[in-house]
Amino acid sequence: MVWQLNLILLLFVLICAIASITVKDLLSSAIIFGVYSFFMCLLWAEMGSVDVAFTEASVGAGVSTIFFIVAILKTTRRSKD
Amino acid sequence: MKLVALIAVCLTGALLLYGTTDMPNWGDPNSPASLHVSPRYIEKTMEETAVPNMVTSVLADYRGYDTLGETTVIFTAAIACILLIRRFSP
Amino acid sequence: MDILYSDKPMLALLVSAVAAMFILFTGERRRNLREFWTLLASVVKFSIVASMIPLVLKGKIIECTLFHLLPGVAFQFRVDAFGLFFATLASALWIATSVYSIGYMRGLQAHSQTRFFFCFAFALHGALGIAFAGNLFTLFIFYEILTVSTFPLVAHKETSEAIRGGRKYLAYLLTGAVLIFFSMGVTYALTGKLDFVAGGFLQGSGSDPLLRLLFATFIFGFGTKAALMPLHEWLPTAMVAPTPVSALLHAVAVVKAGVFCVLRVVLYVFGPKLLYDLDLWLALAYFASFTIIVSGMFALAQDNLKRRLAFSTINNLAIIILGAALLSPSAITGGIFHLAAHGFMKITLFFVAGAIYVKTHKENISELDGIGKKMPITLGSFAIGAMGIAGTPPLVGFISKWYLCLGSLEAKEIVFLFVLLISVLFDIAYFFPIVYNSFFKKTKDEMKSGIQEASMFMVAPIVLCAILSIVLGLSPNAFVHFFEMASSAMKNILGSGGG
Amino acid sequence: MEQVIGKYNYWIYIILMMIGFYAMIGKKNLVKKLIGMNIFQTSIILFFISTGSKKGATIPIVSNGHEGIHRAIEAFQYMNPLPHVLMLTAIVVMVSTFGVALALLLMIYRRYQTLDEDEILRLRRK
Amino acid sequence: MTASPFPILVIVVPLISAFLIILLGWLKKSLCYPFMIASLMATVFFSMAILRWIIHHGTLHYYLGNWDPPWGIEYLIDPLNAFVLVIVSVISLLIGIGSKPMVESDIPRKSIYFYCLFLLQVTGLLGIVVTGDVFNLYVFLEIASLAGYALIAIGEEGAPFASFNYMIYGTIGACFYLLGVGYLYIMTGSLNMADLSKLLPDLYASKVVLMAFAFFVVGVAIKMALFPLHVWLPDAYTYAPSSVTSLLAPLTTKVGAYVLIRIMYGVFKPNFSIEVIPATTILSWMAFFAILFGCVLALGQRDLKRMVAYVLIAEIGYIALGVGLANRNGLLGALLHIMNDALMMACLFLIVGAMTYRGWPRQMERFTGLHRKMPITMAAFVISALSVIGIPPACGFFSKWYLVLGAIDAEQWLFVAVLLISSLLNAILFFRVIEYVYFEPVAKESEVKPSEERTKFMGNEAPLTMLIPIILFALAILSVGLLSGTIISLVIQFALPANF
Amino acid sequence: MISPFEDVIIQTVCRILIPFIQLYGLYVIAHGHSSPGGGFQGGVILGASFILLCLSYDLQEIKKRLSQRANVIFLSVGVIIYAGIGIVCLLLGGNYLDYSWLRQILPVDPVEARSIGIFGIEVGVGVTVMAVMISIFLDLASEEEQKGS
Repeated sequence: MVWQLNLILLLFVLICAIASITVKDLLSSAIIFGVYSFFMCLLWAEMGSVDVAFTEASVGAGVSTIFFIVAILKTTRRSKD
Repeated sequence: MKLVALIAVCLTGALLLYGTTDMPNWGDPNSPASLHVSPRYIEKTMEETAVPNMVTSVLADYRGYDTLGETTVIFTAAIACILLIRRFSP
Repeated sequence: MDILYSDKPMLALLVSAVAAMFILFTGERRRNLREFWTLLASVVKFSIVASMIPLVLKGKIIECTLFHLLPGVAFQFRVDAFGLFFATLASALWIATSVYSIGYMRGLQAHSQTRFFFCFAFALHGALGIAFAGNLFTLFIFYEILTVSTFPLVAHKETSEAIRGGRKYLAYLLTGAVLIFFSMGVTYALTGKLDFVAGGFLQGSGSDPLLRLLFATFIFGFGTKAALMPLHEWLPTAMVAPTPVSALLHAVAVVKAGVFCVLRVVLYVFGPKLLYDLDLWLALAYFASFTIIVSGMFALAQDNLKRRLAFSTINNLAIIILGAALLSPSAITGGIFHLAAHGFMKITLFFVAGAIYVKTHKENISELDGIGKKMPITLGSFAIGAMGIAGTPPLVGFISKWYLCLGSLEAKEIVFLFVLLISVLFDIAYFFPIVYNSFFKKTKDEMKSGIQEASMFMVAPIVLCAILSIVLGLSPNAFVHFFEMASSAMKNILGSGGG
Repeated sequence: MEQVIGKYNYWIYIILMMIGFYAMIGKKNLVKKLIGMNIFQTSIILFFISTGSKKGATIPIVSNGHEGIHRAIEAFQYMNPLPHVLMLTAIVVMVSTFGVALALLLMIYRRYQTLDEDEILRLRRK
Repeated sequence: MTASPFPILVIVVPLISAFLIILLGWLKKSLCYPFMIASLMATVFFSMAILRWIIHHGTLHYYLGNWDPPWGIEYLIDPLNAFVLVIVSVISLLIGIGSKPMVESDIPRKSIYFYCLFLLQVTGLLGIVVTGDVFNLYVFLEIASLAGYALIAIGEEGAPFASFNYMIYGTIGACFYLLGVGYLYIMTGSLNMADLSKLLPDLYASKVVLMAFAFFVVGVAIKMALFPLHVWLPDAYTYAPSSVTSLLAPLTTKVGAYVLIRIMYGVFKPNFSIEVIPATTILSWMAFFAILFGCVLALGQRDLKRMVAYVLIAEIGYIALGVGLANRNGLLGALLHIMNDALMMACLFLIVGAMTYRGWPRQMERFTGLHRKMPITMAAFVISALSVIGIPPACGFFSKWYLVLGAIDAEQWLFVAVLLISSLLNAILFFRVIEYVYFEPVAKESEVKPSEERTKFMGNEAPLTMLIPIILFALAILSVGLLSGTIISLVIQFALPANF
Repeated sequence: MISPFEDVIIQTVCRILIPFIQLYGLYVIAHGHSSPGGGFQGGVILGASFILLCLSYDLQEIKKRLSQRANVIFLSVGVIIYAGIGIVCLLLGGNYLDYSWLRQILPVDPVEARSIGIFGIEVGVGVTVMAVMISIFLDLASEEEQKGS
């Protein structure tokens, strides 16, 4: 609950969010999204909700990134926007 | 389309920001959310369920039915994926 | 007034619905059986209806409540003199029509006869339901049943012209139904009830402009079915239907049901007193007179026999409404009685038109020169019917017109007397040439060979109806006491409405 | 300043949510829409977690729980566990939706060989 | 009063059956269908039992895990829930019966999973209806939605994309709902509906509560496809397999309508929705446009299924209009229309399903001669079409009657007009189809390739498992209309929110 | 795409690592009472260990260890455990999911029974989530291979 740390993490999250929807390459977009999840998880841990942070770490940053990458490999990396 | 989306987003965002002015401050120990229902979970968890982790006790006992629903959701997702993309060898 | 609880009205209704089901399941293959159902149902129905006449003439009201539809509104049948009058007329003419339609359909070897007889039975179901309905809501239910079940009959030929006719029919009638729906809603919102009360129940329930508007929507709504003049357009177009259907449409069920509903609304919802207070009776009377005169002119211009008959129907229906609008005892009696009188006469005329079509496939008046020599019985009946409509004394049409004229004098509105007389002139003008030409002009070459009287199935109803219109003219209370019922209905309305 | 420190968390969640919302309705690529959807959902989770935090409180696990020291537990000592529980459920819902969405993406790609909305619409109109 | 275990059984029986059906399919595949039907029948039985109980004893509470509300989750069943519950369970049973032929022919290998998802979908819908906890509602909403996305996507050509779009919109809707829950939570600290409705009146001035209300309404409106937010519906319901459409189309939208009523008049008090903010006015204008838009766009469709989907949008408009009128008659009409429209839409979509099953194209120009091949199905079609148009004695008329009365009471003549006009538009829509089916246009006969294609369509009447539900629906449409007075006096008048 | 690639280092490391990951997953499930974690997180970790297995080897490897059919069984067994405990409580006379009624079949007091009941459902959740993760991954990853054959 240190608001300075909190703010920095929030800014990172914002940057990652914007990056992941603007990057043209879907694979990097997926990876950035994984990073986004990871920062989110840190943020939540910082706010004191350890269980949610744990879950987000294993699901958001872990499994769903893998799913995402697999799906993108199965389909296409190209994107117009 | 993108312009429309942008306008819609800005409108919604402005509306939301307007709504925050009445919210209790972040981390306020006296916000209604901390005063109404949750104290019982914190104070009685050891007495009533003997589980130190309040999240677990609420998750699995006080609101255990939600968790059944949650498990069903993920079960549904798995069945959906099987139905949609699994190919069954004849 | 005594109220008698009985299941008879419901039985009478069920007969045709059940018959329709039997017809449907008997199907195309066993034609004789199927048509037997039709005949049986019509006879049974008539006898049930007729059995109620003595009770009603004694001043009783037969009631049958099934269940509640809305708070304060039940699915209810209530047989009073007026309703029974219409029911008797409809079920009596159904017998004639079903005999005739068997002959007609077989004569033309028409397709989809099962559908035809099925819908026919259902249409009668609707008509009888309208007659017996104890409140507006029940009436509306059957009104819609009648509308929908007639649509397949109108479009029966399945040619593009027939389908267009059907569409037009539906478009007009459903629009009308929507207006009725609206006015019914307003009525319910104003008063909280919909039961018919002789003499009306709307007095003092709303502001004058609102009630005037309500009256207009009601009249325009039911007026579509009654073919009042700006709303009449579907009726001549629907002439593409097979002749029994035209007969049903014009003489028995549909338009008569429309007129019946108008009368119900005018006399049993608004009531004479309210009409007087708001001067609505005069408006309605002028409206009807307009229809009478204009439709007469239109009729003169038609060459197609059935279309000419159609405009004649519009003319006569407006006369009935005029009678009701005048609100004097004789006018109401005459108007109600004209329902029956016109029914018998007009059905004769349509039957004749159908018989001519079956035998010669001719529909235009100009092609019928000299046909009377080939089909003397048929055309003779036509002459009787035409004379009746024009109001020639010994025939049934005379009585109703006489009372209507008396009524217009009673109402002290001499204008409408002239309107009635003009209408008689029109009647003569558009029917006399047909009769004259068919008997006294030279037969055309192509007609000379092979034309003869139609089959017994068709001739018998024609002759029967023609004879009936003479008999009823000589003694208006013969058989089923039509005249007595009409006057009793009049007494109910005026007695309690204080008009 | 009080207002800013007290509320900035909500503001940022709103901004995040709007980013996600924009991606969902404005982007043409289906994968991008999906990412937007996830951002949208996580931002809501962020909001909920924010509602549960309390100044001066610790994580919602009773310390020394198993050692039999049943001191009276006061509500202000621990954070509000209820939003955490709700958000666990929401995360699961999120990942489930995500899984199904990926399955749908695969199906779409198998049919149209593209993931661009405009192109799919064009192909479908043919 | 917790003596009666029915409220939980009505959810748990289909839920457990959904899990067991997977194991059962492992043992013997052919048992799945009867098992599903049996569990749906049990559900119907339980829901009827609940309704009976409610009529005799009043509101029913069930505390899950025996935790008192607001700490635990509570099932709170009042006449409104029970009424919708019976509708949902009965219709899903009938559709379940009718789904067999389509499943066996289209996805024979995956039939187990189809039945499983079908049950989950039903469970989700039932769960939404019975629950008394706003977050629990969200969870079941998601179960229903996820199952719905998957079921839609197994349809034809365009289905996955339509389903994806639906998913995007559905997620926005669900998230808005969740956000609404969050906003209420931050202001009150409670999630229980009854508790919330006690706490909220003090907070009506707060902007946050206002926002929460807006989010609830918008989220639910997306789920029920109210007019400007309906974009996902036509595609999704057109391309989905017919048995799925006939489950989803009548039920999800109606359950959405239920949630709307519950939120607007249960969680928030009516005076908030009507007076504090003009929500009902906005809602009724949205409904106004929904009705017009749905009918007009339906006119442009040649594909029967798509046409009915647009009609559905208009029908949702009716319900929303009834809710928005916010008087006794309007709400009666809305509730009655929830039932009637569910019946009509289920029947219509099932009929379309039967037609496609027999190989008929859905283009209405090519329906000629259909009434000879499928006489009973087409008779049912006519009945349900008449009901949609609003011709008595079919049931659609009666709900329309109450809606018109409600609009008259509110003196909103424009709404009266739109209700009436939509009747006419519906008449055009459906009589057009009826003409094609029953009156073969002679001129167009030559356009249809006569020999090959016609013989290929030589399917006769629909298979018995579909025919029985169709007939039952048609009979229900006729009888429910006439019995509406009884239904209202027995159930619906108690289901109205308080103060109406 | 996930081609069988032969990398000795990765394979060996994974082979050593996977048992530990699984052990940790079990720990997380079992220790959810007093530390962060629980059925869901543990299940995800268990599932992730299998996913790691097939990332480092190939898809056939996981099918050897855990057939798709068995996976489907796991899928439903987990939720059945959960819902079944609820049903048991119902049958013992309590409300649905009221674990304190488990005392009638277990020799413990009601509060302890609640604790045990929570553990039971955590196990159920864990099993289901593990199976779901594997199942979704396999469906996403193996689609094309079977299409070819």
